[in-house]
Amino acid sequence: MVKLAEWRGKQLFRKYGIPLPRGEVARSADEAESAVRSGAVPLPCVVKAQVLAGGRGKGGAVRFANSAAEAKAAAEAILGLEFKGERVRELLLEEKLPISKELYVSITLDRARRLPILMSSAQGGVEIESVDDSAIDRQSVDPFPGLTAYERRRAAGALGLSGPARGSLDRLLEGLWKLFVEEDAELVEINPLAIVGDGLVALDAKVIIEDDAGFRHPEYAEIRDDRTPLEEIAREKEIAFVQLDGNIGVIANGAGLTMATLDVLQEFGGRPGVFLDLGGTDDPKKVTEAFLLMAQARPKAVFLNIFGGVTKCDTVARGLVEAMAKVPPTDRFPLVARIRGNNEKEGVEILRQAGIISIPTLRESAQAAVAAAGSGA
Amino acid sequence: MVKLAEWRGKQLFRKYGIPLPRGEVARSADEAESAVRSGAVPLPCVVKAQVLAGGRGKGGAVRFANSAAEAKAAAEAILGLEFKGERVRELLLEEKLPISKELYVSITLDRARRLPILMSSAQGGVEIESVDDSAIDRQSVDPFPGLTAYERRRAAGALGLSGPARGSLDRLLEGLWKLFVEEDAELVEINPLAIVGDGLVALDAKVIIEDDAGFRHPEYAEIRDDRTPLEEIAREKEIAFVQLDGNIGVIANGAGLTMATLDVLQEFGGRPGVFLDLGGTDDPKKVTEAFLLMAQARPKAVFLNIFGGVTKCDTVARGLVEAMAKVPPTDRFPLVARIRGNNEKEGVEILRQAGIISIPTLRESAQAAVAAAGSGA
Amino acid sequence: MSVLVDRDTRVVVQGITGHQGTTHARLMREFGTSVVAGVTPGKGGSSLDGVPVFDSVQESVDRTAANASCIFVPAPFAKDAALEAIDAGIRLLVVVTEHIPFHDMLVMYHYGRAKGARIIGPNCPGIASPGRAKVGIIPNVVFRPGRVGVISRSGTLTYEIVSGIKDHGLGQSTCIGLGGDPVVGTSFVDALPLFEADPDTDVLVMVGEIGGTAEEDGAEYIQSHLSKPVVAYIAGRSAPEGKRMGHAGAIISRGKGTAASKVAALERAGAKVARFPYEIPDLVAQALSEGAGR
Amino acid sequence: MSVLVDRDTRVVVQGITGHQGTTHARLMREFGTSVVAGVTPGKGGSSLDGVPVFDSVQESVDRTAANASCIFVPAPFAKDAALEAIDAGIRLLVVVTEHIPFHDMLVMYHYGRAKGARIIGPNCPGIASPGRAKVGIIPNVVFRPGRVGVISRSGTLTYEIVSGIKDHGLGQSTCIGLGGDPVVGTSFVDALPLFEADPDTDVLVMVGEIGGTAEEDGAEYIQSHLSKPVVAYIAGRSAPEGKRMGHAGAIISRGKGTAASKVAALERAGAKVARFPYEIPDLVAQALSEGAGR
Repeated sequence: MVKLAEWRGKQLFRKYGIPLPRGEVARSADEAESAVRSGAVPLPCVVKAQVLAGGRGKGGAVRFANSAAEAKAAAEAILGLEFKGERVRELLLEEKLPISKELYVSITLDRARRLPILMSSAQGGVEIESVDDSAIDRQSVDPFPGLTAYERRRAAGALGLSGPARGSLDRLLEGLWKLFVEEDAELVEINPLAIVGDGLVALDAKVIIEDDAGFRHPEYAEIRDDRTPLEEIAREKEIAFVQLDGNIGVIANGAGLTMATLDVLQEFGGRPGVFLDLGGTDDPKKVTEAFLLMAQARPKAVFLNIFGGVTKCDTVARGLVEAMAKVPPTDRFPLVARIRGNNEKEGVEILRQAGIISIPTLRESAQAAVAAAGSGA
Repeated sequence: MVKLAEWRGKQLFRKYGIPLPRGEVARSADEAESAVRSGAVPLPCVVKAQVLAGGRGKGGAVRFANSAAEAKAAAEAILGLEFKGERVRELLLEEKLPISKELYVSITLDRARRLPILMSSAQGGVEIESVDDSAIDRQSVDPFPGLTAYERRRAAGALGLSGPARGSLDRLLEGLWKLFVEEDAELVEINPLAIVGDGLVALDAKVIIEDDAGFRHPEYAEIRDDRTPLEEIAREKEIAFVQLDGNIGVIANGAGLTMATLDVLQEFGGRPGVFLDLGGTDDPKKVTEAFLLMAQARPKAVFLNIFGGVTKCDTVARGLVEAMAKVPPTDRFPLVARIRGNNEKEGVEILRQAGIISIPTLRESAQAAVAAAGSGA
Repeated sequence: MSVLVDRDTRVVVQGITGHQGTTHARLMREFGTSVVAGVTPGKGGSSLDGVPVFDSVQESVDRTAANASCIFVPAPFAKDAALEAIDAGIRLLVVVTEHIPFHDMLVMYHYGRAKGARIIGPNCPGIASPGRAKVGIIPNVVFRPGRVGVISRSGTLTYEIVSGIKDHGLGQSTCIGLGGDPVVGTSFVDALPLFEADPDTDVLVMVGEIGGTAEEDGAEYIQSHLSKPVVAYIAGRSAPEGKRMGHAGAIISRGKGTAASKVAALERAGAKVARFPYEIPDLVAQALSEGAGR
Repeated sequence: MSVLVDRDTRVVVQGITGHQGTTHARLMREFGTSVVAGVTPGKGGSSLDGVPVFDSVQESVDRTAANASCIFVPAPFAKDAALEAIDAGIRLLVVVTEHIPFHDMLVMYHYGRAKGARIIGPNCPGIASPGRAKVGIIPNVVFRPGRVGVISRSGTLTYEIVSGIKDHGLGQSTCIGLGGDPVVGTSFVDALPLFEADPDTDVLVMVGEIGGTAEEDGAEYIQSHLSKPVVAYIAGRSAPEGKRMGHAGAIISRGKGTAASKVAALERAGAKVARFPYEIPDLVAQALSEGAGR
C-alpha cells in the first residue's frame, strides 16, 4: 500500500486530464514565497502541509495567504510541524478558487463483489464516513468493458450536475477510471471535488497504489510509507514486520497463524510487542535476517511459532541457530519455540542440538512464552 | 470499408510502434529524386506504386534504384500508370533492407466465432490464400482481456522465431492488436514481415478500416475507396449504389430484398445494370435523390421493388413522383413498380394518380421489367 | 409457447423519444405487445402515449418490471445502451440500430454472453410471435398466427417472405430477423434449437444471404440436430463476386460464402431450397402436409 | 465423492521447472495425485521425474488430458498463465502464486467466470482430499481421510488446524485454502454449497480472519442454506485496529470486518465459534456425535 501525498496524487491527476487548481510544491519558506512571487501560484492562495493524515484544516496544517510575504509566513508556520506523528517536510501552494459547491467521488475495490466501485456524493468536503449511506451513490464497475457512459451519467445525476458541469464530470470520471486501472490504484478519491463556475476542479487528491503491482511501477518504489524505521528495513528485506507496544516478540509464518498466535498469547496475559511474519520463504539467510531484525526491537522474550509448509522447519531452525550466534550478548532474549509441519523432525533436532526445546502444542508453548517475558517491564 | 494505401497503413504502424524501413512518400519524380538526395531514403531503395490492388511486384509497379537519378527514373516510369484500373498518383520510396526471411501476420474478424483472429505463417511474401492451411497458425483473440502474452508466444513459435526476434515480435503484436482495436480496423496485415538481422521489419502494410466506425474516426472520411464516380456521389448521400454491366436499374430496400430482386430478374432473362438500395430511410427527399441518381446511370428500364417497413410505401411513392417530374425528358425511362407493406394502399394510390401501376407479385412485376428493358441494347 | 417472446414479455424501448422509437413503440403496442417503459436519458418523468419514460434502464426495470429491451438509439451510443440494459438485468435485447461498429458489437456480445443475456441483431428487424408479442420493427400486417417458424438474416426480404406465407393462407409461430452484420448476437445455429424445442412450430423457413458461413454452419446443425422440416432460401445467387451488396455481410469470399456453397450445404442437410422467394409458400405447405402424414 | 477434486483429477503444473513447482509437483504425486504434465514456456520436450514438460497449456491438455492446473509462476506472469489455462479448457485453477496485483486478479476472475472456470486463490495453499487428490501445497502430513470439511482463508493456520483435527483422531473429506487476498476466485459463499452437497462431509470447519466481509457473507449463507453443522474460528481477535497483519486482507475497516462482527454473525447463523485453534477438534467431535444422534 503506497499512499501518495496530495501533490503526487495531483501529478497523476494531471497526467489523466483531471482539472486542478494552479499550484506549486515548496520545501522551504523561500520556495513558497517565490512560487507566489513568480506568478506560478495566483493570489489569494492556500498553503497545505503535505502529510498523509486527514483533518489538516482543523489541525492548523492548512493556511491562507494574500501575498507572497503571507505565503512565506504560512510556510514557516507549517514546515517542521509534527502532524499526527508525521513531520511536515513539503507544502503544496495552490490558488484559492471561488467554490460554489463541494462534491465527492472515489473509485476503490469492492472485495465482496470482486468489482471496482464508483462512489459519488453531493455531500463533499467532509469525511465520507460521516455521510449518510443514502447520500452516497454506489455503482459496481466491470473491468470489462470498464466505466461506461451510462454509469458516468448516473453519477452526474447523483451529484446533481447539469449542463457543462455534466460534460466536465464525464471527462473527469473517464480519467479517474483510467488512472485507477493503469496506475494499479487501490483507491482514487477526490474530496472535495469543487464546482467552480461552469466546471469542476479537484481540490484534494487521495491516491493509494497497490504494493503488489510494484513490478509494473518502479516509479513508486522510493516513496516512503507510514512505517517505523525498523518496519522500513523489514520492508526492504520483504519481511512483514509490525511494531505494537507490548514486550513479546512473535515470529510466525503466514498472516493467519501470526494473528492466531497473538490471540493465544493475549489470552494468557502476554503483550505482543513486535510481530514478524516470515511468509512463504524457504531461505535460511532470510530467516537469519528476520531474527536479527527482531533482536534490534529488544523484546523481553521471543515466541517462534512455525508451521512448515513452503517454509520448512529445518530451514527455520538453521536460520535461527545462525542468527543466535550473531546476536551480541547484550541483545540476547529468552526464546520459546514451536515448530511443526514439513521437515519437523529435522528442525526439532537442529534446535535441540543448539539447546532450544520445541514445545509441540500451541497452548503450552504460548504459556511458556508469556512466562518467559515475565509480568513486569 | 476504407482500404488504406500502404503509406497510410505505415503511418498507423509508426503510431503503434511497429518497426518500418526508412521511407518517404513522393507524388512526382522530382519529389522521388529529392527524397533520396536528402538522405531521407537510404540507398539502395525500392520505389512502390501506392495502389490498393495486390501483385504490384509482378505488375511492374515496384522498381529498385541505386541512385537518386535511378529513383527519379523509376518514379517517372510508375507514376501515371494504370494498374488494375487504378491510376498511380503516389509512390512510397523505402530503403532496401537485407532480408533473411519473410513471414506473415494478420489480425481480422472471425465472424463465425465472433472473435478477432490472429493468423501467423512462416511462409510470408506470397498471397496468404496460396499458403497451405496447415502452415497458418490461427488463434482466436478475446476482446477481453485482449491479445495475451501466451498467444504472442505461440505466434512466435509458429513463425519459428527465437532470441531477440521473439521479443521484437512480442512488441510488434502488442502494437498490431492495439491498432486493430483503437483504429476500428477490419484487417491489419503485414506481408511480408521481414527478419532483418536480429529484428523484424514490416515491409508492407494492409489496413482496412470499418466504415461504421466513422463517427470515431473523422480522419478517414476523405480517403477514397474503389468506387465509380456515381457510386461516390451515392456514398456521400448515404445510398447504397452499385454499378454492374446490365441495362435494368433496380431500386429496392434492404440488401436481401435487393439481391432477391436481382435473382428473379436474371431468372427471366433480365440483366440488372445498376442497383440501388434505399435501406431504411423514410425521407421522401432521399428517395427523390436516389431516383435522380438512377436516372444519371441511364438504364433502359427501372424496376422498383419496395417492401415498406421503416421505409413506408407512401414515402417512396411521393419521392418517386417528385423525381419523375425533375428528370429531363431525354433521360426518362420506363418504370415498373411493386410496392407492398406499410402504407401500401396510400402508396399505390399516389402512384396510380401519377399514371404508374404497381404490380403486386414479384414474379409478374419482374417479368414486366424485363419486357420493358427489351432484349436489345 | 413460442420462441423467446410471449405474453409475459414486457418491453422497454431505449431511444423511445426518437422518431423510430416513437413510431415502433406504437406499432409494437398495436401488435399486442406490453410496452411498459421507454428510456431516454434526460427525458425521465415524461410519458409517450401513456408509456412512462425514464432516465435509465435500471429505473425502468425497478418501476415496470421490464424484461426485454428494444434498442433504437443511434449507433455511437448503442453499445452503451446495450451494456446498460444487460447490467439492469434485461436478458433479451433486440438491437434495431444499424451501422454499429463490429468492435462495439464484439463487446456487447461477449459481455451479454457472460451475463446470460441474449442479443438479437444489431441492424435487425427483431422478433415477433403473432398473437403474443413483437420486439422490433417487422410490419404488423405480414403476420397471422400459425405453425411456421421463420429465421432470417434479412430485413425487408423477411417481410416479403413472411407476407407470402400469410398470403398463402398459412401463419407463423415466431419469426426472428437476425440481422446481416458481420457480428450478430444470435445466428442460425443459436436460433434453430429454439424452434426445434418449440411445440408451436411445425416447419422452419430459413432465409439466408450470400457472404459469411452462417448458413453453412446452420446447415450442419440441421443435419445433426433438427427433426423438423426446413425450407430455405438464399438471396444473391446472381450477385457478382467481390461487389458489395449493401452491407458487409454480403461480400463473397472464396469457396464458402457463395450461394452455391450455401444451397449445397442446406440440400445435403435435407432442407428444401427455394430458388425464388415466391416458391417458399408451396414448399412450406408441402412440408406441412408431409409432416401431417407421418 | 469429494469437492472439486477426485481420482479423475489430472493436474498440469504451470511453472513446474521453478523451485516451488518442482518441489510441490513431487509432493502432490506423493499424496497420490495424478500429476500428468508440467508447463514452462521454452522448456517443452523435457521431463521432470517422468512428468512431461510442455511449452503451452494447450499442448499439455491435448497430449495428457490435464483437467486441473496448479500455478506457481511468478506474479508478473501469473495472469497470463491463468488466462492460458482457461483458454485451454482447464476448469479448475489453483493459483499458489502470491503478490498478484488485484487488478490482474479481477481480470482472471471475471474471465474465468465467463468461461465457466473456477479459480482457487491466488496466494492460497490449494485444495486436497485425502486418498484422492491434492492440487496445491498443503503439507501431506496433516491429512487423514475422514468426514470433516475444511474451508479456510489462511495458509499455515489451515495446516495447524487440519493437523489438529488429525491429531484428535479425526480425518478430513476435503480441505480448501481460499487465500487471503482482496480478490479471491472462490470465497466462503462459493465453497459452502459444495460441501453441503458433498455426501462425504458431515461437519464443516470454517477458518476466517479479520478484514473484509467474507466471513459475514458466509455466515448469511450458512443461516439460510446450510444443514450441516459448522465450527468456525476467526484469527485476529487481539489485533489492533488499522495495523496491517501481513497481507491486505487483514486491514480492519469500520463495523464489519472486525473479529467481533464476524464471530457474532457466525454465532447468529448457528455455528460454534472456537476462541482458539486448539478448541476446534473438540467442537468438531461434539458436532459429529450430535449429528450421529439425530
